Amino acid sequence: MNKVMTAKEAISKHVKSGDFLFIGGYICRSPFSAIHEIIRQGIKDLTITRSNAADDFDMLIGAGCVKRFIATFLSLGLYGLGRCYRRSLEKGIPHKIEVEEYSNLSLPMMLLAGAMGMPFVPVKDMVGTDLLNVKSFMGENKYKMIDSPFDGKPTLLVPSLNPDVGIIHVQQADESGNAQIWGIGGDCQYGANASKKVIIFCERIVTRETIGKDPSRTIVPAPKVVAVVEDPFGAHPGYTPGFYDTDFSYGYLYQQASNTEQGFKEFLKEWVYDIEDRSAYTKHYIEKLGYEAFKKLQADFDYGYPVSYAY
Amino acid sequence: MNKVMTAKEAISKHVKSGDFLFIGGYICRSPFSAIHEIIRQGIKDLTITRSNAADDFDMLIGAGCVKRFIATFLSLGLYGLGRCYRRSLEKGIPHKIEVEEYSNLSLPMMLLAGAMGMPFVPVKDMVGTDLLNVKSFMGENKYKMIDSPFDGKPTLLVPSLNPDVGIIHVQQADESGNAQIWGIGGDCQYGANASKKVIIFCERIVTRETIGKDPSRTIVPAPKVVAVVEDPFGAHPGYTPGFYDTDFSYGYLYQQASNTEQGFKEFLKEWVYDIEDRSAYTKHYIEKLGYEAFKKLQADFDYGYPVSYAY
Amino acid sequence: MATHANDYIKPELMACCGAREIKDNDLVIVGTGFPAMSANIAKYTHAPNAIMMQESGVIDAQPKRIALSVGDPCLNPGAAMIGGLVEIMGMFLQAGMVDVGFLSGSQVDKYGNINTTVIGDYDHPKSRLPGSGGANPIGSLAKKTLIIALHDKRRLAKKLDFVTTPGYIDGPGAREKWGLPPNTGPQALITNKAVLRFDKDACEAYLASYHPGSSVKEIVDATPWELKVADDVHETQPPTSNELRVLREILDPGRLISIYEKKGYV
Amino acid sequence: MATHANDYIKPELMACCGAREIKDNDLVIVGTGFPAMSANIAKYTHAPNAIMMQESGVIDAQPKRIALSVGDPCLNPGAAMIGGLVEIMGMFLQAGMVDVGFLSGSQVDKYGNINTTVIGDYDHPKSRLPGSGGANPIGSLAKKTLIIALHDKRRLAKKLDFVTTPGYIDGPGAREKWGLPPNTGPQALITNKAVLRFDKDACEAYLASYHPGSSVKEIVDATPWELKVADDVHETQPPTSNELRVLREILDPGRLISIYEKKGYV
Repeated sequence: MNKVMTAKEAISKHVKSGDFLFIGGYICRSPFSAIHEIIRQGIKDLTITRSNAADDFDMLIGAGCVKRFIATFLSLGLYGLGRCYRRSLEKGIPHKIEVEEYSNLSLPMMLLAGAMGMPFVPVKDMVGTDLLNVKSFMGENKYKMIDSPFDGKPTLLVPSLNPDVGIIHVQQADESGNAQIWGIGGDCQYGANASKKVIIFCERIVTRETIGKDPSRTIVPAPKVVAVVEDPFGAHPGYTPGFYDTDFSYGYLYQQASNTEQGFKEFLKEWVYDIEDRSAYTKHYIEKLGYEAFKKLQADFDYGYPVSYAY
Repeated sequence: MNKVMTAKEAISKHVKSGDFLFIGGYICRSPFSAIHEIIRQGIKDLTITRSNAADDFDMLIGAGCVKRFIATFLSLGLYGLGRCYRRSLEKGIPHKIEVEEYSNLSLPMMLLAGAMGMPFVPVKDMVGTDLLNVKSFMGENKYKMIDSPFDGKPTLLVPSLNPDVGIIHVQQADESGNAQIWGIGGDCQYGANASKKVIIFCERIVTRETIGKDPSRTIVPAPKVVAVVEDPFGAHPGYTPGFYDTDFSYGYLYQQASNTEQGFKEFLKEWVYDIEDRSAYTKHYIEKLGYEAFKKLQADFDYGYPVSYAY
Repeated sequence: MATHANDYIKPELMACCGAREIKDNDLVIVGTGFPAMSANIAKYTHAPNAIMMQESGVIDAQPKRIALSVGDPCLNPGAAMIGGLVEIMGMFLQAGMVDVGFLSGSQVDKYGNINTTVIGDYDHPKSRLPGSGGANPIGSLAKKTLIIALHDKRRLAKKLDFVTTPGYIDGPGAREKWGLPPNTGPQALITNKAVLRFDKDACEAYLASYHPGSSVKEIVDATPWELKVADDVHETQPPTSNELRVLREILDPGRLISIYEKKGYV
Repeated sequence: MATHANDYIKPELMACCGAREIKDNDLVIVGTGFPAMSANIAKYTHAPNAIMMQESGVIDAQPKRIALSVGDPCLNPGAAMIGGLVEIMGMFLQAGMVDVGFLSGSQVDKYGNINTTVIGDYDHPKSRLPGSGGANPIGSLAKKTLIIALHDKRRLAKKLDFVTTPGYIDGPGAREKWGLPPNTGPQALITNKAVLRFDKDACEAYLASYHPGSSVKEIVDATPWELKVADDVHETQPPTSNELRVLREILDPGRLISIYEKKGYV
């Protein structure tokens, strides 16, 4: 089934205000094209989750799209604390979001459990700390402590998560949504598969035959997928292995802009609201920052070896 | 660290009577070379596990190496019921093994839980059936039913497994044990990673640089591995994608031989006890069944595409 | 319009009966033999978007020969995704995404419970069978299970020696009580004589259609429980010529299916 | 014999202090900055078989430049294995295989508990920090944790505003009571003035060595709790010329480490 559509169509058709979204990426394959489209469409009251969030989540929060955040971490990495995140929690600008705190072990396991159809999963971290003392919108269901029925030891259980929509950016997918990656995975595979429907953004749409040449690379199979968007350079300023590098200079631009509420608004206007799609974004990038900067981001070629599945 | 050794060395050094072994494979990449070596070395009283066991487990049982079996299934597939398995359970030949019954959902999840350091894992199958009514050597710890602390629903918990040794056969590994596969996985990844130490059998030892050209293919990393054995054709009569096909004729040979206790003994003498290693096995195969039969098993070439991880 | 063929063997009819239970876009977990043939007949006829998977880890395989096991080499090249047991049994089946699962057994009772573990006493077996494998989780978690069995008073059993795989367990409300997912359970029991379906309320298999050459009386007599008969009981639709063409020309040119005749499917 | 260099900056000394805590064959979970440099110094000197991993999913990366994040592109080509968070945090850390983890924090108390969540009241924060990320599980489950902190009475705190990551929690027996694995917990607290180690019985950080240019008194005065001093307290061994060579010529030719001086590590 051909599920190819534009980012605009995919987001307007499958993401609505109030939804619970898993948005994958780990600097590696951040789905920025989707983030921008969500902001442009003025979608509100989202619950969002990912282990180790970064500039993309900061931007969604600053743009006022987010009501709740199932969180482990949010920072701009090299560029320090998330400015919009801080403004939201410290000053209520544009509004104060609700945060449920987990960790980079517990949250990935909750997504794994969601993907596997488990109701909950035992984890060994978080105990003895304030991560158990603060509870937000998940209330008493944030976790449960039980005595293990096997050995009586205190055991922490955390609930599985099943987001309404999972959004990830991958290297390649076919028209029906079989999605393949290589390189750093973050929590993409289980986050996407835990979701009730998945939107795949990709660098390249390839044929079903190409997918079938190396099916062990597929992390999300077509039956989970509702839309496929071909958006090259769609993870910029994050990177995609084999396609382009992280854009540290742009990261600095974002840090500087988001230092102030006004700066952030201007940044959004320039890079999101006044931009129609990824094609316009790429064009604006080249116009503003120069073709040399764009070209410098393009990945080197260093190819591995093909394998055969034949018998 | 160079962990390369012969099958003989790997088994004698790392497998001892009374151990609990995970032995991977699913017709795909059955570690027959290891199975034969275990039989040859007269290792006894093993507890063995895998989801969907086949001729290799039947052979281990018939050879008297096994005391206990954490099982989901054992058959010869196309060739019907496991003859040695039946003789053991129906007639106590060579002795009656103890069987703990699970399913192809529960057991893989118990291995996943073992690999992930979880104490137990909730599963949704087995309830309402005799799989819960029969308990063997795991006794009351075979499973526990609890009311979920989240929603009060009856929830089945099964314990994680951590075998003493995991043995798998893969397409390629480097000298330190980074092991890569493509194609059908069965429960190899989690079974091996759940084990306290892992022995890797492989078709080819490759350089660390080759591994690094496509690190997303690695399913067991070197720190888990204690021995690496290069045994081409080592999964025969099972298959290895990209290397050789399943040998259905040999499967028939085994079925016919194992129909009787005497026939099985003669088969073991010919193909295991009188054979020194995989090299002698391959030589004997060619002598006995002809080079054409051997050649026919060799896989076609149908290579996919290389990818680049560069930036 | 589909015309119906007369020259077919019983296993072919049974495979077609299975195919007709599959809807377009269904996700189907298949084994070998009948199930694989049924699912493929459906895919080549009325359900082109049905997707098949094998528990060993394969989704949407493109085999160039009939797969002789769920781990067969021919399932690898061309598949859409290959993982392992955890991906299929966990990420699809336990996650509630599998629409149709096929099962067979040495004993099946009126509630669609199945025994593939042991004939005789568990501790002192007359015949030790393979065990659950994927059967229990498929019977527990697939939305519809289709059961294939030989129709005699030994295979259709009043009481199983061992319940490996749950049908409706001990009747109405039992699946719910045990916490199995809503709207799951056996949908049809396809034998070499008839198609039995399951009454939603009684959870019991009743006669829906008798195969050409058989009769209601013969079937009732060959069933060990008091078999209820549908008001609209009718003859099973024979294979259409299109179904047979797909089966014989595309899926099984070597007519491997005929080995089921030797196994008693006549 | 290793000779000791005199011309080094404090962050270089701290990186070397971290490196010396790593043994050959250790599995080390690293972030960026100090931890990555410490682990690499160890690997190039006394611990050639130490293996590093990043929580994003990478084992034994072969970066050609200093990684600026744990998801940095340079971690991909040449790694031994790449999966995702579940593989590193689950299959290694929770499975009990990680020997050494590095942590830093905005507040650290005498039990080695760390705050990276919030300064001020949680609901009305003065400053919202990133949160746990991988810190809590590393502090919970790595066999040894090494903590990096600035040595002043604000960063070393009598009481944390929020306990993000467990050290010895509230003292002896607390980790055991909460079910954390045996023989885990903070091993050293490396500051810009000193190396503090943890007393096994009291679970409290004590002064083990003072960096050249500092003194026991200065350190005791800059510590908000009553700092115990080891009987064999001594000056921290300066970087050896070999350690410095590795750091400057191989690992960090661009001297990115000097940015830590601007962050107060002087």
